[in-house]
Amino acid sequence: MAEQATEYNSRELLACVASKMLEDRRSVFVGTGLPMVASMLAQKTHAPGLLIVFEAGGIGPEMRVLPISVGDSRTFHRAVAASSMHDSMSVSQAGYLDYGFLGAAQIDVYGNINTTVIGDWQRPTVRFPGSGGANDVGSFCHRTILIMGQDKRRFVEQVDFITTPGYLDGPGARERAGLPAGSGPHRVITQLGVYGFDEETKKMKLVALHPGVSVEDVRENSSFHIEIPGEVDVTEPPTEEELRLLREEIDPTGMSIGK
Amino acid sequence: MAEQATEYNSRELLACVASKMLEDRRSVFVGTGLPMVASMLAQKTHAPGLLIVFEAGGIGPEMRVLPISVGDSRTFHRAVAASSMHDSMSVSQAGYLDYGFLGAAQIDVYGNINTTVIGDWQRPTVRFPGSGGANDVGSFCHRTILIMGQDKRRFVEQVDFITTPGYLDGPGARERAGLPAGSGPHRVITQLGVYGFDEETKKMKLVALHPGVSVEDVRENSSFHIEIPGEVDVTEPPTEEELRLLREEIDPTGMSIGK
Amino acid sequence: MEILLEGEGELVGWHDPDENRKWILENKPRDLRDKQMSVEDAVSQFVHDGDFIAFGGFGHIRVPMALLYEIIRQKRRNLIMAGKTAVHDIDVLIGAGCVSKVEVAYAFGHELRGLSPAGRRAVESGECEVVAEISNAGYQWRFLAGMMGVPFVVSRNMLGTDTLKKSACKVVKDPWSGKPVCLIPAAYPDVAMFHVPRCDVYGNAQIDGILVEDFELARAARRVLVTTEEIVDNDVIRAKPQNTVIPFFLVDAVCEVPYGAHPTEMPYLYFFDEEHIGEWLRLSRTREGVEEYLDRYVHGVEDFEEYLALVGGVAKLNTLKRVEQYRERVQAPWLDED
Amino acid sequence: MEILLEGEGELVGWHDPDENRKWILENKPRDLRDKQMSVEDAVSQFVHDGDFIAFGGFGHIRVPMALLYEIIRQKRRNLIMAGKTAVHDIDVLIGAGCVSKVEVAYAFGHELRGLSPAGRRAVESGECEVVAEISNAGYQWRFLAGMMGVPFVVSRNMLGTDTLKKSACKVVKDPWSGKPVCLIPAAYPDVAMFHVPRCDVYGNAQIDGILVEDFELARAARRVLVTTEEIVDNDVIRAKPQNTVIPFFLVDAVCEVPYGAHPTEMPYLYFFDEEHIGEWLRLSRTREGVEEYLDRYVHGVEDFEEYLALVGGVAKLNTLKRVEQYRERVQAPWLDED
Repeated sequence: MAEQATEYNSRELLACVASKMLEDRRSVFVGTGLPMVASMLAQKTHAPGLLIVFEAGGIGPEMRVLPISVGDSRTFHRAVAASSMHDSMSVSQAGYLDYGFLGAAQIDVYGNINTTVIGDWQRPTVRFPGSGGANDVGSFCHRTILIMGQDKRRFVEQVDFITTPGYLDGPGARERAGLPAGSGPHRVITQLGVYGFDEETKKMKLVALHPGVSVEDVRENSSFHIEIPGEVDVTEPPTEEELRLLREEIDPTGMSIGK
Repeated sequence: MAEQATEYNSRELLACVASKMLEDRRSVFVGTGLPMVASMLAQKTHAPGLLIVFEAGGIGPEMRVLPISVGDSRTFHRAVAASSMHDSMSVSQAGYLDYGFLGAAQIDVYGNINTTVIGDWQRPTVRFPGSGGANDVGSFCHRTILIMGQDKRRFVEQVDFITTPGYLDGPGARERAGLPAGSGPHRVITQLGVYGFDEETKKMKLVALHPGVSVEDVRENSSFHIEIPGEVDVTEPPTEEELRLLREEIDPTGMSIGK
Repeated sequence: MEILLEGEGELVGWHDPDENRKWILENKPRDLRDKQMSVEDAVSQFVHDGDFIAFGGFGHIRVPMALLYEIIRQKRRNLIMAGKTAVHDIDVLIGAGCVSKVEVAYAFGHELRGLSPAGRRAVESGECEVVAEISNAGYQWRFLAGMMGVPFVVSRNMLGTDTLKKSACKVVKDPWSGKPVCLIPAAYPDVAMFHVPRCDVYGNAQIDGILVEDFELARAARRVLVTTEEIVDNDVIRAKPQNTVIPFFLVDAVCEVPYGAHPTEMPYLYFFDEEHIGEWLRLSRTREGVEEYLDRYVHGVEDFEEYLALVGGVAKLNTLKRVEQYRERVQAPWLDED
Repeated sequence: MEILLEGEGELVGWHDPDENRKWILENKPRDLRDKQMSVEDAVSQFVHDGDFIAFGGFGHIRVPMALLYEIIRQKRRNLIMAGKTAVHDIDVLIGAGCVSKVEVAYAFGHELRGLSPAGRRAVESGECEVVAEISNAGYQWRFLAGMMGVPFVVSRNMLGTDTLKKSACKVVKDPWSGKPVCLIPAAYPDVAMFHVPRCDVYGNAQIDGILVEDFELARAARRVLVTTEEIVDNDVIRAKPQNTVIPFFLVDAVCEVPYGAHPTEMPYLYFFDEEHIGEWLRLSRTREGVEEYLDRYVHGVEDFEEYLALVGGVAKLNTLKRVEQYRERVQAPWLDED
């Protein structure tokens, strides 16, 4: 097994963990920031056959540097197609995109996420950017992966606003609402660990803890009950090679993984 | 006034008459054959500012030779845009195209036309090509112009199949059906003369006769009653210059106007 | 939104959007893989009896004739054909007895060249059935809905006509304007076939000039077969990504077939072979003539190159190139039959 | 097709399709005419208080900033802004007090650069009202419906969420599958503004790279204003008609404004001016800072060229070109604030 690094920051860990979730020969709908880093890392390691699609129209690029925006020219550098949002969104609605990444300000036990407002919608305490492509990713991609910070204010009983659908109010709810069958949240990655959703109940459950994190940390940082299975994996820390790729090749300026 | 020609064939006359109906600084949705000839002639004479659009995606071409098909490369020679059918049909549905040309195997008093079948639809006596872009032109363009041969079998009480909407069953019927408001048949040009539609009744009426044609000829060649106003114009025969343009510049092979 | 009218036409090629998403998930690879194969293999692997098929291009333009001839050679039967301005393609296929059903926007005619003897004979005798009518825009938008993975799109054409009554469309009241609108159901052809000027081994295909319906059709179809004038390096594609009309993940087979659109036109490269089209129109006036044509040009040749030699070889192809490029005037038998 | 749910969001920029067709018939010239004019004239003639406006490009890419600054200079008020991934554009316009309503797909954020102090302050204080929510695809398809001249398009996103509840969309049962689908109403902006690399005097505009939503937006909007890096001869356009994204008959004004997208990115030509964007983000933390910014860069300059000199002139523009072309590494204040 590859040599493991001892020195790495939380975002580097998240990028590596997210990257490993992307199977080779699959497609991913990529948003700004860590998702880009994770997808580029996957292509450079275990998933050279990963197809990257950007909402603004960049399809299958060979990115030379990390884009700042999902619409800048880096997203269609040596792309197989420089197309449009209508094209990207249509092929994802039609079922061509397997993975999608999302961030969130709040999430509930069913994986419903809020990136719109804290407080009342009309007169919000905090106004966030809104859906952007998040609702589209969460509606269309076969499997969505969330990357977010975890604490009691973020892992909440009820989100202030359902911007993007998780499993709504439970099993079958997505299909009843008319959302594409079989789609929905696949994993949630936080600074503490990795979560999945129970097949039966569609409720969030712990899948793995990051090195040095305890089940108590997980409980203390969620306002809702997270199912803890008998056996809990520990995530693999970044290898030296992964860190080298992240720091030297993918994000040398540290715009996403920090410095 | 320009010198009038004495020798010209029926298609040359139709092309010239149709051409004069196209106002300058307007747009026209052009089909194969005489419509192309008429539109090109208009551009070379009184309507240099006429915008020509083809259903397959050719927009605003500077045609060097007469296209054979509405989709061949001649239709986008030095075009301002080489686009798609989705684009051409969308802008016409949105209201950007003023004139549209149609042909017909049968027409009734309300300008409903048939280019689909003679006889029963399931087991037709004669099968024609169907709508093609005709129904779209007849639905979307602000004013449609028909060019067709006239006799009792073509000018019928009831068409065997309404392929493309005229005024359906009378005043207001198009709007009741949901078709774009204010659109519909504008003129019908045959080897005998030019017809319009009564403002009130939406029924076909004679507007002008070609040189040497009598009102009796019109009556004898229609199975439905055509209103004959007190005053009937006589169409202008082609000028020598128009014939020169047609024979030497626009259709030297005679593929549309014959030889 | 009550339903005001339902067309009686047969709904061909529609799938529940979820069923189609599942099919795409299980059947369409996402990675760059070499999809080069022979025309024979492409047809035998991806075109089956009873399939709903559509050809790219328009009428006599950019039609993948090499694939079409191979379908005849392999004796496919009971194909359902998208009559999306289908002209030479559908006429020859019907003449060869491959097609049993057609949804018609435009078929059985050759535009200026006149009507199609073979196609009309089959329809008027009942050998080939027209199962639904629609308009060109209507068909285009069936593919748009398919590309988008939605059950239907809205339009304002066909309303009030028999074209709509014999279509698979429905009429409802728009909840905003209160006016009747036409709902056009999605179409997902089992196989769509295209001929393009350049494509790489993975299936990244570029088209020059108007796209007609190809952008939407390629995205709506389940299987996409591409023949190309030449296979270019992937770098050529990536150098001009804006020109890519069909990205690789939509494509199942790539076949290099120079002049693969003959006798139809390939914009910028070669013009219609009016002599050959004229020969077909003349021979297809009788069943015997159709047999004679097919024996000579389809069954009688080993491959497409032998066919090209038979239709006039290099000399003919050079002539068609000069005509396409305005350097020589078109010769067409139907021009002399006036 | 019963209506299962109706969004409570305000329906902005929708017209009855017939009303819009009539408007287009009466207001959009079809002929090639010289539409060159100054940015001042373009804004004074075509942008009015209360208009529903949208900018082409995406976030910080290809934004027609010269037009945007002129809107501020001419003190337009109560604009309704399409928050179609509106980032720097909407933030500055809101800061300047020009915008009173926004329909939000994405706004009040600068992607990686963080949230928008000015935009958020205005919304959280109620000075600027969010009248509806939607998603990026939802907005894109509002323009698609507008381009097609139909009242709505169908989609499968937003279902089951508050985004839909606060949108202007409706949910109905698809008559074919029986499943709930989302109906997205058409959007016809009063004015859409674009910055392109090349355009002729008539308004035939070409864009290099991804089109984002521009193809549909330009066709849906009633008025289209285009600023261009350079005005090219009509022959240049006709030599490559396939690259024309916005044909002339859609366009009302053509203004030649080199670097007209600064500080946003112009693909292939110049990169984001992160220093300038950073200065805005820093100053806009306070109302005073916003005033300082506007006084310096908008009200304090005679024209766009003086603005370019002020932001760093030729040296800065050359640097942005080298960064865009990968010949120099990006410098960004927010990269150092870690």
